[in-house]
Amino acid sequence: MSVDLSVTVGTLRLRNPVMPASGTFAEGLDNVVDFEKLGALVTKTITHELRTGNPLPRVVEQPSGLINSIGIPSKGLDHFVEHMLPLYARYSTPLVVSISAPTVEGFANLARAVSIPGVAAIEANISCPNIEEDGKAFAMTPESTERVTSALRSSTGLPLWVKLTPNTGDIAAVARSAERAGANALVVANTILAMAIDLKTFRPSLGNILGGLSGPAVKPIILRQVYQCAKVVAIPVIGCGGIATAKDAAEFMLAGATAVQVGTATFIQPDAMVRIIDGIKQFCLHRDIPRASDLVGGLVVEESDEPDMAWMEPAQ
Amino acid sequence: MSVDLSVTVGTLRLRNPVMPASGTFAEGLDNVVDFEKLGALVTKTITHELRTGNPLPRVVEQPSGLINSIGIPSKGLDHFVEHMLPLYARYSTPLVVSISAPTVEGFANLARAVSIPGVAAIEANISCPNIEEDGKAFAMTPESTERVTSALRSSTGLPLWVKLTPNTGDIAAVARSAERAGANALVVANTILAMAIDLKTFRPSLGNILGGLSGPAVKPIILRQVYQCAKVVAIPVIGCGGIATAKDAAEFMLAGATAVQVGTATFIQPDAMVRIIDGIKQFCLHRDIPRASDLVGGLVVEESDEPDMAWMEPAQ
Amino acid sequence: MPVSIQILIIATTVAKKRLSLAIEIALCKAVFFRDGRRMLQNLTLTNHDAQEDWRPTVSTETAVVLSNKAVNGEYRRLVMSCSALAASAEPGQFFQLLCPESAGEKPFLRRPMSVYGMRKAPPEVEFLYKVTGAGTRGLETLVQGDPLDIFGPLGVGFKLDLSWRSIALVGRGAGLATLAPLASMAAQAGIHVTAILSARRPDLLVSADLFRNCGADVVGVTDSEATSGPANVEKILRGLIAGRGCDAFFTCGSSRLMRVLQRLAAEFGLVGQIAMEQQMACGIGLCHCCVRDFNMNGDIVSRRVCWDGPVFDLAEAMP
Amino acid sequence: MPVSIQILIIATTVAKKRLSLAIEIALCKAVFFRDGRRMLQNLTLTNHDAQEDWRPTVSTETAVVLSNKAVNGEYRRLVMSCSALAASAEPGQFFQLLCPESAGEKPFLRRPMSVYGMRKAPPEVEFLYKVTGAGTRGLETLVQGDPLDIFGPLGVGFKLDLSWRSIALVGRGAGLATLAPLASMAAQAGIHVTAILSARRPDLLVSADLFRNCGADVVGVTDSEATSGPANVEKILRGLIAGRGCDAFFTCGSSRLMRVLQRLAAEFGLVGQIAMEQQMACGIGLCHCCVRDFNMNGDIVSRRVCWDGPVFDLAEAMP
Ligand SMILES: Cc1cc2nc3c(=O)[nH]c(=O)nc-3n(C[C@H](O)[C@H](O)[C@H](O)COP(=O)(O)OP(=O)(O)OC[C@H]3O[C@@H](n4cnc5c(N)ncnc54)[C@H](O)[C@@H]3O)c2cc1C
Ligand SMILES: Cc1cc2nc3c(=O)[nH]c(=O)nc-3n(C[C@H](O)[C@H](O)[C@H](O)COP(=O)(O)OP(=O)(O)OC[C@H]3O[C@@H](n4cnc5c(N)ncnc54)[C@H](O)[C@@H]3O)c2cc1C
Ligand SMILES: Cc1cc2nc3c(=O)[nH]c(=O)nc-3n(C[C@H](O)[C@H](O)[C@H](O)COP(=O)(O)O)c2cc1C
Ligand SMILES: Cc1cc2nc3c(=O)[nH]c(=O)nc-3n(C[C@H](O)[C@H](O)[C@H](O)COP(=O)(O)O)c2cc1C
Ligand code: FES
Ligand code: FES
Repeated sequence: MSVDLSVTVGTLRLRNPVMPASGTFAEGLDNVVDFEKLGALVTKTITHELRTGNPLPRVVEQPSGLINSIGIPSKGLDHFVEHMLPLYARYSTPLVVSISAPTVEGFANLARAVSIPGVAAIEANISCPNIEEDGKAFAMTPESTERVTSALRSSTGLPLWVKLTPNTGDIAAVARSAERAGANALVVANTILAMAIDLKTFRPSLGNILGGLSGPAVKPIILRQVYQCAKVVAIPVIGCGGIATAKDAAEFMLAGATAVQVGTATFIQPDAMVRIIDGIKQFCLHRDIPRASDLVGGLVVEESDEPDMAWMEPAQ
Repeated sequence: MSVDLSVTVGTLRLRNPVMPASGTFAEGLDNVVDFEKLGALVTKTITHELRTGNPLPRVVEQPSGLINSIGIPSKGLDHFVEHMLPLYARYSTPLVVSISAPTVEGFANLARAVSIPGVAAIEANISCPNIEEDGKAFAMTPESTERVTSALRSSTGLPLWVKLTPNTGDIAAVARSAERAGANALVVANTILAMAIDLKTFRPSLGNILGGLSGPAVKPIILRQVYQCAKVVAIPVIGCGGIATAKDAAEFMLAGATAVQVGTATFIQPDAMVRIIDGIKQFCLHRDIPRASDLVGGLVVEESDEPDMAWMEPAQ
Repeated sequence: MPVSIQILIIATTVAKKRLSLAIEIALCKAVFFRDGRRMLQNLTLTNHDAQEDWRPTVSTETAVVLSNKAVNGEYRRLVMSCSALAASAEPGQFFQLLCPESAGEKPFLRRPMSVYGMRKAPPEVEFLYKVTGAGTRGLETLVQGDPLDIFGPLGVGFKLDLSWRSIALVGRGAGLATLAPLASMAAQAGIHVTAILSARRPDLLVSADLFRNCGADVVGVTDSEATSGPANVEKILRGLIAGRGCDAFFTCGSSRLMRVLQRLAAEFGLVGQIAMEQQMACGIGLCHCCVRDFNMNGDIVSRRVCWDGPVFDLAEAMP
Repeated sequence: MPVSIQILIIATTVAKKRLSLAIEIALCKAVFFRDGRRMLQNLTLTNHDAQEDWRPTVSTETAVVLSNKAVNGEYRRLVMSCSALAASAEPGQFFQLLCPESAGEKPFLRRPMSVYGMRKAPPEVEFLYKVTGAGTRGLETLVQGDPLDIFGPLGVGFKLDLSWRSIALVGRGAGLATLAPLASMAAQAGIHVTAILSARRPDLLVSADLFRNCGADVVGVTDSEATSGPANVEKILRGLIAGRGCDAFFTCGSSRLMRVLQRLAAEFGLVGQIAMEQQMACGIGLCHCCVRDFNMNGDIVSRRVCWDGPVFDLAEAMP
């Protein structure tokens, strides 16, 4: 038996469901991973202007995880178009450009500006602060998610992926609003706001005080959010959070993810994405599953499994 | 030098800042831990009626963490008053009773019923679903937190601790509303909603589908929430989430916690609480800190550390 | 402290004071009540009144591996040097083992394992385990001299009535590990043991010699020989009851066999004890993840396997 | 594949085609451009056009420990048997080591370590490390035959201009590990080395013999002898420049010494290279956690130590 690994994310057909998470991928990885083997390539989030990112230290390790406060150092739009885009033109693998801006209009303008040949899709990182709403991230509420997604939708003809934040209290509602406003796929999710303290200095371990937690530690939380989102939207969900092995990827797909992004795992095993792709193939082979896409939403939930709403844990 | 480990939580003076987290403590632990050494004792959440808890399996392990969907099996109020309370009367360590109910009135009634000799404080586990609001946990919004806390406040003269959920999008706002409504302390926080899938059966690993993540994996997230809450309230914050070592406890205290609760760590090291108490003493001794309470809120944050709001990570 | 005499006090209602006294006199570490643990807890708490003499009754310690060898294609035997408290474990009790990482997998929870053997001097405790997942794969990596964090003895073990003359032990799989030390306890008490050991193949009947060395009559039944079916086991037991006679049943490891025993026990008015398994987190009654339903005189009651058991009244057990 | 000749191509603007050709002819694995990595990247990408022949140029592999011994009270030397690709590391390059767990601490990230030595046949790579935290405590536990997951060679190493006659290596602490293989590379290229090694005490001057065996003049300066101050190092260097002469400075491990070298380099119009450290997560340019500021002709530019370095132009480095 051979396994068909391809999946379809909106109008985009990917040769397999595995791609990097924004901010954990750059051209240097081609020293270790054959980019032609990946499902897609996803850039670090770019902004319109040049930005320097956050103060150091920018990472601190935790049990089974990493907190980062890299921020978005960006060489700006022009540098991206002139210098980065041509690099990726050499690959047949679709390029997804992650963008961010502090205002709705900024987002729309940037989306328009990157809607150019060589870009296969736009991933809007709306987990960034909205300066028009007191710095609260767009993706924290259904309302601002809907506003920014609508503006993005009317500014680009490219497939539009919207990347949500896990820090909201109701990610399913945010997911629905993004779908309603025209997103073609959701990326669930960005990092979880976290903190660590240096006991030698009694100061925050990160220059920015707060950072975002990623890696295996967050997997059970993000898996739950993928499940919650996939249940309420018809557009594809791309799972992202703590995926380090093919088994993790399979769990995300069963929970409803059409594809997965791998971030922190690449720092630990630089060829993690390739191992995951091979592993998904083996996983399907061993179970006589002809297409990786057959896994999507394959979770078996019986009536009796449905939580007793009135007393569900861990809403103890 | 000797170290004064005692801390004051509202009107309650504790011999040290370490106590069990609700649901991870019962009388059997006295086989391993001398209860007279602990700062306080905290019961498993009780309900008014007899309840059976959730379907099995109820736990599944994760990298550096545990997901549980125990629910609240409870033998009910009467059993508690008749059989459990007398057991704890033998200890000088203050007993904190954790309570839960599906309605505001149910909470108030239960608080009144347990306001009896032998109970030193009430911990209201408001991370449980409010059936008057579609099953959304009380602690998800400032409004329902305020409502239930007010009702609790007027129904008991005992110190009232309110235990928050980490699943809300704005825990600082919830913390403020609990304080406004008369809480004497906040417990931050309960478990984080999570999920795992059994790849042998393609079914959820937990009988309840969803469960709550606890253990070291959640520590950086809950530490951040303790920091956010302690910044905005004047009442004591009790940190709870992933604390396994004295260093973890010290981080929580520096971030603003007056005391800490230890849950999952006890499953891994049954005498974890005693080790943590001894460790806090050593920690203070080595640094010439005369009182453990001097650690509280001792985090050093300089102006330049304040995050650049407009671009703060991980709200990338 | 280590006491080897085991006494069964059949007492449904005993004034607490008197009971406490009786226990002190008998120097008995663990007692078995029809109505569960409550009285035992009260007793423990009474002792607490004098706080100065609080002492742990369950040990959490770093024991040292003496050996860790395969006994057949499926099972490995792990012998640990430990404290006297840990070595005071009774048959049917268990430990929670903090299994080491193996091949990058770090088991987060401890793993429950029945005591397979214990020795007082020098204090040792033994386990017999089957490698099935991350935790037991970690155990497999241990070599002589390695440390292993063990927590126990835990739970309520088997209890013998000294008036019994003959008992039947019926086990399968890892259940044989749990029953094995009961055979030597019975031998010490002068009670004859008939051990019906069930396995997939004859070569997997691990502890047969151990049972035999305790003077037990051993009957091996296997799937490969088609002798392990409930009907055949029932036939063997009926033969035992009709012949030598049998005062009590002890079982572990198969709910099919449990049902056979429950039926026969009801028919002949025999008592019985069963050691049950359930996934555990804390192992000491805190978390309620290990509950099973029991039929207590018609009421279905949820009880914690780690705390109320793992040994339960056979009649109350449900599959 | 393994090529030991190192060629410095000073080329600020070279037509890409020609460059690519030049490189193929020279069989040169790594080139050093004044304007950083961009051309090298383009080059790599050009090779990609023919997808069939994609090959990793950085190895992620399980190497095997040959030895792991203390060399003095502070440093340990770890020798690994590895692939030819890993053994092709150049002086100044580094590896990201996936350090094992020790005493229950599991380091989550890899740890960067400079190559301290390399051999082609059989392929080996060496590290010299100081135990400071969880990761290096994990390294300390390794014994012969143990596997260790290594990722490298990474980053831009030191480059030598074959026209140079004499160079000065100035290092302190772990910086000595980084500079050591440069001494033998210079020896092979017929360039004389003066090594000024700084440490707290004479017994901590670990690699002095290694430098001497490569024919280097070694000057040890130490805190305990009060010879390690900037003034004394400056005096020694002025002596060298005035005497034998010096074409370039190489340094690692001390920003105080860096400033001395920068001042002298400017005064005498000398070039220099510095290996820098910064906390790393990915090690290959993905995450931007390892940035430092550099002074590029007056502009303060943030660059990734793992990718744009760890070896940088001395004149551009900032403390
Ligand atoms: C009281 C008691 C005594 C036991 N005694 C023995 C014994 O003497 N010898 C022996 O080989 N096995 C025994 N078991 C079963 C043993 O605990 C499991 O085989 C072991 O936990 C499997 O862990 P793992 O990580 O290798 O497997 P995994 O399948 O990876 O374990 C995953 C999770 O499931 C739990 N689990 C898996 N199987 C069982 C099981 N059968 N019972 C309870 N939890 C399980 C694990 O503890 C862990 O939490 C006993 C179980 C209990 C409850
Ligand atoms: C390019 C490069 C080459 C290096 N070469 C050597 C060498 O040859 N020999 C040697 O002994 N050391 C070297 N170091 C330093 C070495 O990486 C650290 O000593 C090591 O990471 C400490 O890890 P730890 O877990 O033991 O300490 P911890 O202090 O527990 O580490 C905590 C975190 O800080 C990071 N960190 C701590 N110290 C340093 C440091 N000095 N530089 C960068 N990150 C650090 C760790 O990587 C980890 O992420 C080098 C560093 C870099 C960047
Ligand atoms: C170092 C680092 C930088 C990141 N930068 C970005 C970014 O620029 N844009 C973005 O949308 N997400 C960014 N993320 C978040 C990841 O894309 C991903 O959502 C998150 O790390 C969870 O996945 P993981 O657990 O597989 O790493 C970053 C994560 C890390 C660890
Ligand atoms: C098995 C289990 C049962 C729990 N039961 C309760 C409960 O009844 N009431 C409650 O408020 N919290 C309950 N919790 C949450 C804990 O009190 C605590 O908030 C959480 O586990 C985080 O702390 P930890 O990481 O130290 O375990 C439970 C947690 C676990 C693991
Ligand atoms: S395992 Fe925790 S109560 Fe039994
Ligand atoms: S360590 Fe990731 S960019 Fe340098």
